[in-house]
Amino acid sequence: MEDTLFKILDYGVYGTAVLVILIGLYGALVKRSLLKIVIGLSIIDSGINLLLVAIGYLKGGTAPIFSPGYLDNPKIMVDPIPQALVLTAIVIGFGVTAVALALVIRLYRHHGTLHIDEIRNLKW
Amino acid sequence: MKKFVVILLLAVMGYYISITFFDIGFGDSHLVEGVVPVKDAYLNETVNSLNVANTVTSIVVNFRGFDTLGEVTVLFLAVTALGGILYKKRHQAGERSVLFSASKVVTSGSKLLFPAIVLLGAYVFIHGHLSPGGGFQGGVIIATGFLLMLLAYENFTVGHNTLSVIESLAGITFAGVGIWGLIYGGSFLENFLPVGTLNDLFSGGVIPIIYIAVGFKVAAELTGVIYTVLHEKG
Amino acid sequence: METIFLIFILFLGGAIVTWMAGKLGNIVQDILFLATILVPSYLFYTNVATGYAIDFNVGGIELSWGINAFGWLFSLIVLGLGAFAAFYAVSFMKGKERRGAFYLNFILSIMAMLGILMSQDLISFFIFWEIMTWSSYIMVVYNGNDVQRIGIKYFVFSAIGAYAMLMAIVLIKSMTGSFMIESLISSYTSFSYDMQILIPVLLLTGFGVKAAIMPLHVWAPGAYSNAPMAYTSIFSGSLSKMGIYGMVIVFTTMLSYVPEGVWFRGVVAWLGGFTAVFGTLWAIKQDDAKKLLAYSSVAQLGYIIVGVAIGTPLAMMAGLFLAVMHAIFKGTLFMVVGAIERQTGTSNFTEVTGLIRKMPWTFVAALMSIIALAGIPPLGGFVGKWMLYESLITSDHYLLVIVIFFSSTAAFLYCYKFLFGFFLGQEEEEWAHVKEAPALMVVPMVILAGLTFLLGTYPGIILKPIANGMQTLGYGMTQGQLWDTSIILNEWGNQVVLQPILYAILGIFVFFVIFVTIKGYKNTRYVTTKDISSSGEVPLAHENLTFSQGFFQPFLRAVEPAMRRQIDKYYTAIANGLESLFDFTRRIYTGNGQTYAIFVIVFVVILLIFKNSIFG
Amino acid sequence: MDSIWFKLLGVVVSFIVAFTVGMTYMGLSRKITARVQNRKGPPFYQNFIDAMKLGSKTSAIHHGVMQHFGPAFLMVSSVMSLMIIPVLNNGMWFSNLNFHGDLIFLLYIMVFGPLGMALGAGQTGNPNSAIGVTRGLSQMVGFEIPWVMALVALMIQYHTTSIVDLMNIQVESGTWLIFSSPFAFIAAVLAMLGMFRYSPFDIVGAPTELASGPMSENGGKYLFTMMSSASVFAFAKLTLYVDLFLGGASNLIELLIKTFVIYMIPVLYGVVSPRYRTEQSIRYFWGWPTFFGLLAILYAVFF
Amino acid sequence: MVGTPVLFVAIPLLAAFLIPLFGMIWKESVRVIPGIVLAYLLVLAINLMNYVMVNGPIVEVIAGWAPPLGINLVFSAFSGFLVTLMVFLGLIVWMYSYRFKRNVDFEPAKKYFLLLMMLITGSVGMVLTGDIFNLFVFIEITSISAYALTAFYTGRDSAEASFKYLMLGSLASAFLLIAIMIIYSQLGTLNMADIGSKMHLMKPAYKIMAIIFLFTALGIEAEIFPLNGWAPDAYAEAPGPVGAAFAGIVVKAAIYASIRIIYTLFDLSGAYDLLIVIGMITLIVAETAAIRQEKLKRMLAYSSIGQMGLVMVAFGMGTEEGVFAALFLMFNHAIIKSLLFLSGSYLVYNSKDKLIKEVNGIGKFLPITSFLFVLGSFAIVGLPPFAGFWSKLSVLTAAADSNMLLIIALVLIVSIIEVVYYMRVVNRIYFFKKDESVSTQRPTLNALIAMITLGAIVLIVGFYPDAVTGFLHRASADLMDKAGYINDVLTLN
Repeated sequence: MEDTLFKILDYGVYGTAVLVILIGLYGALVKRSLLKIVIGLSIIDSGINLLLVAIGYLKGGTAPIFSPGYLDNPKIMVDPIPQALVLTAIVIGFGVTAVALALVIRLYRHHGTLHIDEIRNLKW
Repeated sequence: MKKFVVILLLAVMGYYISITFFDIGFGDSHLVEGVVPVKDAYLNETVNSLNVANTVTSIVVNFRGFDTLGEVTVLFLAVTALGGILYKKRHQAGERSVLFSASKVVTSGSKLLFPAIVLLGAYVFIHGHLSPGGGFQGGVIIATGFLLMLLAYENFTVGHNTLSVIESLAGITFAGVGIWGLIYGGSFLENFLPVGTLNDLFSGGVIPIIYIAVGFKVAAELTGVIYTVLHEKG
Repeated sequence: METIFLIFILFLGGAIVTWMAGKLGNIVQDILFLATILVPSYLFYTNVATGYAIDFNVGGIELSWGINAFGWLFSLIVLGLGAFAAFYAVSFMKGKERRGAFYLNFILSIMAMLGILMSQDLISFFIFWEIMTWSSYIMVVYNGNDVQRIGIKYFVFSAIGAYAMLMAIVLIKSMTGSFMIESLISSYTSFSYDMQILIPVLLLTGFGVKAAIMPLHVWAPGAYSNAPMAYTSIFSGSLSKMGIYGMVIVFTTMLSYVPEGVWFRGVVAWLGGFTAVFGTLWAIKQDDAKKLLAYSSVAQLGYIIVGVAIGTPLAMMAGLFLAVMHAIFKGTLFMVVGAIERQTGTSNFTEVTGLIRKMPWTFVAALMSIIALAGIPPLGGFVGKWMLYESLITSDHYLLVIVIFFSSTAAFLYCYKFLFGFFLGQEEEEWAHVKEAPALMVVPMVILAGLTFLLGTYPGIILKPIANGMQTLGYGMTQGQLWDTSIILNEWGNQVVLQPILYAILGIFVFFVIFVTIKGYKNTRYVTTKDISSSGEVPLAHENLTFSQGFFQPFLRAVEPAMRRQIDKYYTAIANGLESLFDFTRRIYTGNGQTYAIFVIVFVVILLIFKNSIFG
Repeated sequence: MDSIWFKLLGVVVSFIVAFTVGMTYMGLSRKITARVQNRKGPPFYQNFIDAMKLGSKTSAIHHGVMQHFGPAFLMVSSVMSLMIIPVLNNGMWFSNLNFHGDLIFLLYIMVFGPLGMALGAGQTGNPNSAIGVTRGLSQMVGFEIPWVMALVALMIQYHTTSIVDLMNIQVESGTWLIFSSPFAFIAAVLAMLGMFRYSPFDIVGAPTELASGPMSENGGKYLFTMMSSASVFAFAKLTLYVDLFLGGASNLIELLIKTFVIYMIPVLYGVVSPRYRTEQSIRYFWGWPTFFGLLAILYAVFF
Repeated sequence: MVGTPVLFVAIPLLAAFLIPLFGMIWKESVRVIPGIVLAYLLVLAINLMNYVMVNGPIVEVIAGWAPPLGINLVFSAFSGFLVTLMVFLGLIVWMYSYRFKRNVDFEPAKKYFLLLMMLITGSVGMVLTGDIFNLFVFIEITSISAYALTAFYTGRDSAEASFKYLMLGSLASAFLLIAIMIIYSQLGTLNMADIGSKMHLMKPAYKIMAIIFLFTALGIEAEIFPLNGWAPDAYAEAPGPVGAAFAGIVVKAAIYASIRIIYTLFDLSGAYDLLIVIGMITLIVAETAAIRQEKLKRMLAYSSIGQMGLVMVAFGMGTEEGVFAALFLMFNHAIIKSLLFLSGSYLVYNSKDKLIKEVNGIGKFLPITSFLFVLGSFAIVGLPPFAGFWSKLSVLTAAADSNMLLIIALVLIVSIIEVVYYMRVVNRIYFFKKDESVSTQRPTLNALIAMITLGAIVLIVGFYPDAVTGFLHRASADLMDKAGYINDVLTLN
């Protein structure tokens, strides 16, 4: 039973993460609205973060916190580094999204539309 | 047409990424043989020489504190960039672009909740080295408090300069601590304070100081972001 | 301080100071300019011994500067003509815009040419070559006419040539490990067969562009005619000789070591022959004196190339002698056009007529240069052409002789057109006010024209340096032996057989001139050229009957099939095609961010799909 | 024998002979042409009368210095040709100035005259002169090609650039070059048609079109010089042909006969042909004559 | 040793946080402080460079943890050279923009200088860092500053350019993280030297996956075709000095990162060939696109992309000569392209569309600026005796030594295209009639000083290339010495 669960998780977590990334990419590449593109980019970030944190998981591991009493009863811990990285990645993702949204506001102000095909003054 | 091409492309890419990660495997050690991972040293050093309970915090603030400094900078830059991008010549401060009337229930509730939220945030970042959470998490919680207030009250204002000063001071603290470490400890962000005992509030040397600074900074910056966007005339 | 360095420092410093000195007043600038040309030239001829070289190191590259006898020969062309042209230029540029830039580039061109001659290694050779290219380019576009077409054409062809040369240089470096010309020459025979072919091809392309050889000549007419005439005289006179200089080295060193050299010689000689023919035909067609002379330069360079490419001692001597002569008479002729343009404001035959009495000294210079150009005895061009014919016949290049002879006969057509168009024909009221050019312009012209006579009678003056130079190039012959290869030269290199003939010519000429002039001189009075019996009627004063439109129309109709296909048109077609293609490439950047993002995904997907073949 | 005075004597004597013969031939040609065209024609000595008349006339006007130079240039060309070309075999005439390369030199000096004369004509300001000159120069480029080809073929075949050498070869072998290099002869003769500028190649002077072209503003002493020059030049050219192809001549009578035969070729060709246009004339010379020239060269190279 | 490499990051960050505070007290400080910081960093860089040339690379640890644990910075001959160059250019750009657009308000001006400083800091961090995730952080610092600076002018289409940049930049960071994950999952470390030493243990399939994503991610920043859609827009729409900073600083850092990864981290020989092929395609496409441009800065942008392609080609040769050539090219390009951007933006200062035809006949009105632009044009197309010639020569020599005839031929053919479009502009500047409606703006003194400094360097290096070749040789030897790099980092205490 547990084995099958892990089997599903084996593929499931990575699969989900990759799927999220792909959905985000699809949104960013196909959707015509700037806002949807920004959302797509955010979704990519989420997928990446999911993937990142999943790398660090160890079966049966606990959170990497030496809470009181832990040292008396040590258990295997999950990898803390990806978690730290994800923390950084999330914040950076936030920063980028904020800038992206600001740009969308600027573009809307300038062009009066959010349709990406109409925002093509710079080309060739 | 374009959609199908994109889907095809993404499918190919997804396939390759997926099989790579499936091959790497989930939930067990996927390192190549003979490699000693850095995390073992981290876990070891965290509890033995830093006396910090939360390994993630020790990594974020100490081992990889440089990343975090960069990360804080990214946030700071995002706020600066936001101001720069959305700058308009005749900027009417205090005039909100989105006006709505919140109901009495919301306003009263917000007023009640706001101190609690700020308190929770402060708790989270102060105890960042002991329990899950930290400066970022705490800062975000505080910022949600301000978001709540901004949503509830049309005329709720946050001093722009105040935010800026807090932000700067927090940033200076972080960078200053780092340089202090360089001067007294020999390397940037060196933990030059005594580390105390494990699971004490005052333990981990400079880690809590930095995390508190980060907490203030994140709170101020996120509030600043919300505030700036909210005062943007479309 | 080494004199060689001092020369270049003086040139460079003088150029910059002259350029900057515009604010100090024109006179100061002029004096600085002349001093910058003359002082280093003086130093060069007094303090630099042939055969001496100095080695030094820049950026980890061994360089060597010095001069050998062959370079010294060309230095006569560069510095000699340069000095005359400089005096001319001072007067020519009076009251024009951007004198500083003109002087700067003039000096830089002279410096670069001297540098080319003094380079004993390929890198400094290339550096000076490129300085020469861009300084002359600035002169080509200097007047601002049609710069995007003519200027760019010049630069593109120069770049093609220069880059072909650069490619050869880096290949040589990778094979010999050194940039020295000596090491190239000494190790050439050990190159692989491909390289033995490729390197001369690349080098000849490089030199061929400057020497305006057939398929690479299309820049020349526009460039020569577009530059200020004071500069064109050295542009056509000296600068093009740098290509000849390089070709001579390639032919006499590398290509004489390998059997394939014969093919190169044949091909280049024939290209030179065609250049001569088509250059001449196009020159005949031109109505603008500058264009005419430009095409004529192309044609004349064709002769020189033929001589150089054939490369027998006599042919080489002919080529080099023609090179010197061409520098002199073509330099003079461009100066003449400059003088006329300065005095009348146009250089078009259809507009200017009958200047002979207005600008007599200019006419004398033009007449003598034209006679020299046409290769008519007694002037200098004849000796060169003679040696060329003789060498071609004795080396069994019979068809080439005919080609050359045809071109040289056809050259009379444009020679006549040049003289008639400007100086003869009816004197028009419109040009009644025209005065002779200033003395500073006339004197260099006349002196140069006189030189053509001197060298026609005493070619030994210049044949001596030529013989010395050819000894440096590996022609193992003494001066006397060299001169014995030609029928007409004596042991001093002067014309032995022809001298009586020259005296005879002069004697007969003078006799009949005196006869025609003296006989009834008192009764003969001068009448204007309006005073003619045109079908029994005398034309009115304002009527101009000068025949200037459609000159040589019948001849051009006869040769029309040969001129229908212009190489220029093909180049233009290629260039246009490329530009359209490039217009297409820039459309890859559609302006849509999503498209760019899709490019990224496509890139990743391609790498992913082919990852094993790329990284495997 | 080498003294300068002897050479001068040679020049003067040659000149007088050439002048006389040339004038006579030209007079004869006028007569013959007239008879063919069923006219009576002038007497054969008419040219002498003309020349005397012109020479004694006083010119009233001139158009400038080049007009003086023009005839002189022309004279230089013809006299020089005369001096270069050996008149009789075996040095039986004044050797004058012939030397080991005179064939090439001749190519040059023969075209020099027209150019110099063209300059003189140019200064007169008469448009007809200029037009005539352009035609003349164009046509010259036309016939020079076969002419040069023929000469080059001879040079190839006999490895010499000296006319004397060629003559000696003919004397020694007893075979005239007309037989040993026939194609060169054909090309040279066809080129000669243009050289003499008789109809159909009389486009330069073209009396009815251009009022005698380059000469139209010249009269008196100028025209006299030109005429003399033309007659000397005609003699020189004819002698050259005889020297090159007909084995030269051992005495003056033989020379006269041979030259007259050669001379009749252009004259008779001319009387039956209407005038060409310039481009036609040029194309004519670049057709068959050039073809024969090429044949001559091939023949010379391979045989 | 007067300082440590970490100050290159720490001091600007501290200053960045201080600027808002000082700005409240003394407004001018927002302009002055970045300049002081950059000047200090330049002094520091020169001092450290002197030290490094004598004593070998400096490896600095952060937070006192020896390299596999902590983050480390490496100031070697290679990275130090680039850092010095970047800081110098940063100072030039600062100097140029010191009084620029005096009509710009205080608020945006404050942000402009702050962001400019952080742009340089981020780039310097990218070069210095020895940790692959830290590299990611610095890339993001650089990118966000770049997005904001690109969108600096509100009146133009700059937001559009910035948005495109941001889209591709986001993809780049996503790919970079995927690659980092793959490497981390296998080797359990993020330190570049550590990764380099253990790379041979990794399964080739993972290695290839990792390098594909890393290469793509860094390729986006390094303007490789077809990943460079953002570049022309961003260059063209950003303020002139920022364009110079992009060409001279940001791209250099990205190239450094990709080269460091290919040379030090991975041991895949296919990557070198890929560099050559991609570099060549980039060169060709960019130069052919440049020839048909109508806008000046856009043309310069394409030219810049093309030059980067050439740099890639040179790096792809994999020989020390190739690296030397590439570094020389990077140096020259940084100086010359900055000069072109700086002078070019004064040529089209008042123009709205920045069209090339608007520079017609401007040489008479802006003599010095025009002269400098022409000098830059001559230098960038590689005409001797200017700086660009030596680098072009070294590229070709390196290619010849690697027997790459086709590469030589293609590079030279493309150079002809380059010549054409630069000369067209030069012709317009001097030999066309000026359009009356175009108004000109005289450069301010500070801008002139900045431009003349660059012009002087172009001339000095042209006449005396030894001024830099010594450093370049050391730097290229340093890059080639992979074992030395790993050794220096990993044997620290």
